[in-house]
Amino acid sequence: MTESSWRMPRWFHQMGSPKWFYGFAGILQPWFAIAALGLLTWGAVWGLAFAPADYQQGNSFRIMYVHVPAAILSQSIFLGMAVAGAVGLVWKMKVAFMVARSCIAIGATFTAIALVTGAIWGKPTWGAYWVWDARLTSTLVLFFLYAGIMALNQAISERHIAGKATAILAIVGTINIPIIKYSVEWWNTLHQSSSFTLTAKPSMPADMYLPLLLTVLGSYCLFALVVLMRTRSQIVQSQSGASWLMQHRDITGA
Amino acid sequence: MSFTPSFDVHLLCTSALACERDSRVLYNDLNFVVKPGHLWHVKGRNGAGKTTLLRQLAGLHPVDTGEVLYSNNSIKMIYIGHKLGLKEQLTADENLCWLAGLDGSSTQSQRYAALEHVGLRGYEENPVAQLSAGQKRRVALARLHLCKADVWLLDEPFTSLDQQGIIDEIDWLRQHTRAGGAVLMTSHQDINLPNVKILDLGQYSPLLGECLPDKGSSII
Amino acid sequence: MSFTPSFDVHLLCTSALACERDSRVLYNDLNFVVKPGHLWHVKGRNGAGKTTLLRQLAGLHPVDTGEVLYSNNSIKMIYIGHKLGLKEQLTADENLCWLAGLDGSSTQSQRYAALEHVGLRGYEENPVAQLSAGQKRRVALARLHLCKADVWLLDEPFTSLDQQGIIDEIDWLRQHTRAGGAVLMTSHQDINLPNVKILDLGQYSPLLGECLPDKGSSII
Amino acid sequence: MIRYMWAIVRRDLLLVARQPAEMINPLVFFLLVIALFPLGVSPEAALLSQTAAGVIWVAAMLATLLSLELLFKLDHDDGSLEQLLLAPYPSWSLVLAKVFVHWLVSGLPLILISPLIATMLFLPSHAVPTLMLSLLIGTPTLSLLGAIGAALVTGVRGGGMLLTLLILPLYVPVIIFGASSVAAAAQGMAIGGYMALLAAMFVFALMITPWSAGSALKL
Amino acid sequence: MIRYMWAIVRRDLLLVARQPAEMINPLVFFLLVIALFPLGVSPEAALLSQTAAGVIWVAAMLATLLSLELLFKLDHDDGSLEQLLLAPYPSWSLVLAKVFVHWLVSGLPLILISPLIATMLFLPSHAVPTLMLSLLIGTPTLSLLGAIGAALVTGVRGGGMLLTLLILPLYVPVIIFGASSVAAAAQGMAIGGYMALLAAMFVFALMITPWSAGSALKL
Amino acid sequence: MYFESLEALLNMAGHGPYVWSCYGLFFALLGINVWHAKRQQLKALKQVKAFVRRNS
Ligand code: HEM
Ligand SMILES: Nc1ncnc2c1ncn2[C@@H]1O[C@H](COP(=O)(O)OP(=O)(O)OP(=O)(O)O)[C@@H](O)[C@H]1O
Ligand SMILES: Nc1ncnc2c1ncn2[C@@H]1O[C@H](COP(=O)(O)OP(=O)(O)OP(=O)(O)O)[C@@H](O)[C@H]1O
Ligand SMILES: [Mg+2]
Ligand SMILES: [Mg+2]
Repeated sequence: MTESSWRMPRWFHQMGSPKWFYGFAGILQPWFAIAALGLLTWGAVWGLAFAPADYQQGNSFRIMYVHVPAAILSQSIFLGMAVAGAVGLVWKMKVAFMVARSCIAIGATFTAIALVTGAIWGKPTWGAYWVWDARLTSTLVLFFLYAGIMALNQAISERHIAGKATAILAIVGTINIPIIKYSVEWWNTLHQSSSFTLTAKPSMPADMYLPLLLTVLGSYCLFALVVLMRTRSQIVQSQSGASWLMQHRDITGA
Repeated sequence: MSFTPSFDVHLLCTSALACERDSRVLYNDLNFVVKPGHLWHVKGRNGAGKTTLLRQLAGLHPVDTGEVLYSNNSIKMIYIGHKLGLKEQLTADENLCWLAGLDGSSTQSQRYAALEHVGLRGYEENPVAQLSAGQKRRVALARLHLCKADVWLLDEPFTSLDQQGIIDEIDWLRQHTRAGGAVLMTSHQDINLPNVKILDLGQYSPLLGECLPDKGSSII
Repeated sequence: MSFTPSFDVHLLCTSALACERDSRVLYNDLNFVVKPGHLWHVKGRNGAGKTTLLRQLAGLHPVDTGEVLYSNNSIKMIYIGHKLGLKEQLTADENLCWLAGLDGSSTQSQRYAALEHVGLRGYEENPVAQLSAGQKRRVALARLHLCKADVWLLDEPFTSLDQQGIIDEIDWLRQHTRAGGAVLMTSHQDINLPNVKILDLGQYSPLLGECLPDKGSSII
Repeated sequence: MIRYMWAIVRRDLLLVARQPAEMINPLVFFLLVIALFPLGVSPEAALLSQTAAGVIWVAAMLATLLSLELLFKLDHDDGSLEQLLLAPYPSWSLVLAKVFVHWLVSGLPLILISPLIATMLFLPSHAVPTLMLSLLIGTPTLSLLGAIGAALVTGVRGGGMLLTLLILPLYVPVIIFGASSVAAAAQGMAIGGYMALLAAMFVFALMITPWSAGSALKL
Repeated sequence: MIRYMWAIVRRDLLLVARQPAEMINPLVFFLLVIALFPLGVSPEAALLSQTAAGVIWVAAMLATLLSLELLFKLDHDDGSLEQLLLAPYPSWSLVLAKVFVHWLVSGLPLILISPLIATMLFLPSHAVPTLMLSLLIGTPTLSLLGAIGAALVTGVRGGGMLLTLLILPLYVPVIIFGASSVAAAAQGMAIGGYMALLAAMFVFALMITPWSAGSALKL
Repeated sequence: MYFESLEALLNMAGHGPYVWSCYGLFFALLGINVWHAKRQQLKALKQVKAFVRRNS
C-alpha cells in the first residue's frame, strides 16, 4: 500500500487484512471466553458472599462490584470505538470500522448497567433513585451518545457507509465527553443542590478491593470476546465469496 | 468552445475497474480510455451497472477494486444523473445561475441563450415545479451549453424528451465531441452517430458467485 | 382475466374536456371514447399536457372545463405515473403486497409470479432502494399482472426500461387489450402494434392567447 | 374497507419494523427534552417536582408533534399517497388507519415510560397513575388533531415548521387540562373533572379529524 | 472558493426569500414553546422569573434543532447536493456556507426577539444584555454542531428524530453555560467566565464541524 | 463466608433485593450480549454456506 500517506508497520497492515484478523480472532476467542467466565464468577462470588460489609453502607456496598466495572467499561469502550474509527479513517482499513461497529451494542449495555445499578444503589444510600448529580448526568448523556450511534447504524443500510458514520460520530463524541463532564460538574456545583457524594474511600481492605479488580478484568475480557465475535461475523458477511473464506474450515464444516 | 482541443492526450481511463454491490459482481476488469472526441455509449440491461459506472467515474461512488485515472487534476466534468439537481421553487434561470456559479459565473443573457437553445424560450421565469418532466430535463441539459467541460457524464439523458428533443441533443453531442470534448452516456435507445463507441457492460459481468479479489485495504 | 369482455360498451369518455395551467391553454374541446380493446397512445411535445390529461382521467387533477364520464362507478383503473409509489425500505414483494392489498388480496406465490413475469426473479426480497432505475419501474409494472383492472393509465411506462423490457411490455399491452381491457398511455417512442389509436395533443391546443370559456361552475 | 385499512396498518407497521429507530425516536426525544430541562433550569428537587407535570406534558406534545410531520409526507413524496387515494374507499378510513399506527408508535411508548420520567423529575408517586391515565386519553387526541395539520401541509416543502404553527393552538387545551390533572393529583385533589374534559376532547377530535384530514388530503 | 461559497449563500437566501414562511417558522416555534411553558407549568411571576433563563435557552435549542433537519436533506433529495459536491472545492467550504445561512435565518431572529421574550417571562431587565450576548455566541455554536448531525442523517429516511438524538448530547454544554450565564446575570454575578467558555466552545465547534460534516456528506 | 446462613446471604440485612437485582441485571444483560453475538455469527456462517451451496 505505497499510496498511503503514512507508512505503517507490516504487522499493522496485516492486522487490517480480514483474512488474518479472522484467523487470529478465532484463536483468541475461546481464551477470552474462559477468562471472562472465570474472572466474573470468581469476583462476583467473592464480592457477594465473602467480602466484608461496609461499615457505613452495609451490604448495599456489594453493588459496587458490578456498578464500578460497568461504569469504567462504559467510558473505555467509547474511547476504544473512537480509536478504532480513527484508525479506519486514516488508514482506510475496513476491519477497523467493523471493530468500531462491534463496540456499540456492548458499550451501550455497560452504560445501561451502570445507570440502572447506580440508580438501585442510590435508593438505600441516598433515599432516591435519581438525583441530578454531575456524574450521573454525564453518564446519562453518554448513554444518549451510544443510543444515537446505534440508531444511526440501524438507519443506514450500506455497511461501509455505516462504519464511516460511526467513526465520525464516535470521534466527535469522544472529544466532547470531557467537555460534557466538566460542564456538568461545574453546573452542579454552581447550583449546590445535592449534598450527596459518591463514597470515595482512599484505602480499602484487600478483601474489599480484590473482588473489584477481578470483576473489572473480567468485564474487559467479556468486552473483548463480544467484539471479536461480532467483528468476525461482519467479516464473514462482507467477504462471502472470497476464496480464503470459502476454503476456511468454518465454512467447509470440517 | 473556449479550450483548445488536443486530440492526442487521454482525458481519463480506467484500469481493471470492478464493482460489486450487495455481493453481486456488476462488472469486472474494465479497461477503457476516454480521449478527446470520443463518444462512449454505455449499454447493458436493467441493473447491469451503468449508473454505478458513471457515478464511479464522477467520483460519487467509492472505487474499491481497480482504479480511475484522470489526465490531470483540473479536468472538468459535468454529471447529470437520474436526479436532476434542480430546486423546484426557483425559476429555470435562477437554477442555471447557481449551477453555473459552482465553477464559473454567467450573465443573464448567456443563461437565456442556453435556455433558448434547449427550447425553453418563454419559460425562463417559470418555477421549475411548474414545468413538465421533459421541460425539467431540458433545464438540466441547458447547463451543458453554459459551462464548458471536457467530459460529459450523462445518465439516460433522453429520458422524457420528445422526439425533436432527442434529435437536437444528439446534435449537441456531435458538436461537443467535434470540438474536442468527450461524452460518456447511457441510454436504452440507439444513437445515430457514425463514431459512437459501444461499451457493453453485459460482456464484463463475471459469472454469478465469482468474487473480486480482496486487496486488504479499501478506499472508501 | 377474470372479467368477461363486452366490447360494445364504452369504459370512459370525455366531453369537451379542456385544461388550462398557469394561463396557458393546454388542450381544448377534447372528445374521445375509450372502449374495451382500445389502446390510446397520447402524443405531444414536452409540456403538451399528456401527464395532466392522464391525471384528470384518473381523478387526481381537477376537471374545470368539460367532463370525464365513466361507464359506471365500479370501473377499475390503475394509474402509474412518473412517481412510482414504492416504499424504498420495503422489498419488492412487500411493496406489491400492499399495493395489491388496496383493492383485493394476493398470495405470495401470485406476487412472485408477477415479479418473475417482469424479469425480477431473484430480486423479490431486495429492498427497492437497492434496485436500479429500470428495476424499480419493473416492480411498479408488476402490479398490472397482479390486480385486474379495466383501464390502465400509464405515463411514460417505457422510461428506463431496456430494449427487451420494452418489447415485453408492448406484448402485455396487446394481451390486455385483446382480453377486453383498455390502455391509455403516453410515450415519446412509437408503439409497434397494429391497432394503436393516436391522440395527438398538438392538434387540440388552441392558438396561444385564445382563452377557455368560463363556465362559472367547476367540478373539483 | 376493513381490508383496506388493514393493508395500510400492516404496511406502516412493517415500515416501522424495518427501521426500529423510527419507533424509539419519539421516545428518546421525549427523554432528552426532559433531561435537558433540569440541566437548563435547575436540578433542585423542590422546583422540579413542582414543574414536573407541565414539563412532562409539554415534552410529550413536542415529541408527538415532531413525529407527525412525516405522517403523510413520506407517502406523498414517493407517490404512494396517490395510490392510496385512488383506491375505491373513503379517505377518512385512510386517515384513521394512519393515525392509529402513529399513536401506537409514538404515543404508547411515552405512556409506558412515563413512570420512569416521573421519578426522575421527583413527581410524587401517588400522581403517577393519573399521569398515565391522562396521557392515555390525551396522546390519541394529540395524534388525531395533529393529523389535520399533517394533511394540510402535505406536499408543502419544509412543512414541519408550518405544521407546528397550525397545530399548536389546537393543542393548548389538551396541554392545560392534562397538566392540571396531574398537578391536581400531586396535591391530592380530585381529578374526575379533568378526565371528563380530556375524554370530551378526545371524542371531539375523533369526530372532526377523519373528515377534515380526509378532505385536506384530497386537495 | 469564495465565489463557490457565495453562490451557495446566494442560492439559499433566494430559496428562503421565495418561501418566507421558512424564515419565521423557527421564530414562531420558539415563541410557542415559551408561551406553552407558563400554560403547562404555572403562570406565577416568581416561578417564571426563576426558570426564565433555562426555558429560553431550551426553547432556542429546540427551534435550532428542528430547522436543522432540512439543512442538507432537501439538497440531497433533489440531487443538488451531488452537484455541489462535484464542484472542485473542498466540502468544508460547502458546510460553512450552508451553516452561515442557517444561522442567519434561524439564529439571528431569535436573538432579535429575545428581549420581548425576556419580558414575557419576567426576566430581570438587567440580565437582558447578557441573554442577547450569550445567544449571539451560543446560537452559531448550535448551528455548527448541529450541522454534523444533519450531514450524518442526510439520505436517511425520517432522519429528523435521529438528528435530535445524535445532536442533543453535544448541545448539553452549550445549554448549561448559556443558561447559567443568564441566571448569573439575573442574580447580579459576574459573567466573564461563562462568556469565555461559550466563546471557547464556539471556536471548538468551528474547528471540528467543517471537517466532520464535510466528510459525513461525502459518505 | 461473611454470612452465617443462606438466608442471611439472600436477605443481606434488608439490602438483598437491591443487591441481587443488580447482579441479576449485570449477568442477564451481558449474557444476552454474548448470546446475540453468537447468534449473529451462526447466522452469517449459515448465509455463506447457503451461498456456497447455491453456486456450486
Ligand atoms: C444512576 C446512578 C449512578 C451512575 C450513573 C453512576 C456512575 C458512575 C461513574 C460514571 C463512575 C466512574 C467510574 C470510573 O471511571 O472510575 C462511578 C464510580 C463509582 N460509583 Fe457510581 N454512579 C451512580 C450511582 C452510584 C451510587 C448510588 C453509589 C454509592 C453510593 C455509587 C458509587 C460509586 C463508587 C464507589 C464508584 C467508584 C469510585 C471511583 O473509583 O472513582 N455510584 N459511578
Ligand atoms: N443502493 C444500492 N445498494 C445495493 N445495490 C444496489 C444499490 N443501487 C443499485 N444496486 C444494484 O446495483 C446494480 C446496478 O445498478 P445500476 O443502477 O447501476 O443499474 P443500471 O445499469 O443503471 O440499470 P438501469 O438501466 O435500470 O438504470 C443493480 O443490480 C442493483 O440491484
Ligand atoms: N404544477 C404546475 N403548475 C402550473 N403549471 C404546470 C404544473 N405542472 C405542469 N405545468 C405546465 O403544464 C404543462 C403540461 O405539463 P405536463 O406535465 O402535463 O406535460 P407533458 O405533456 O406530460 O410533458 P412531458 O412530455 O415533458 O412529460 C406544461 O407546460 C407545464 O409548464
Ligand atoms: Mg441507471
Ligand atoms: Mg409528463
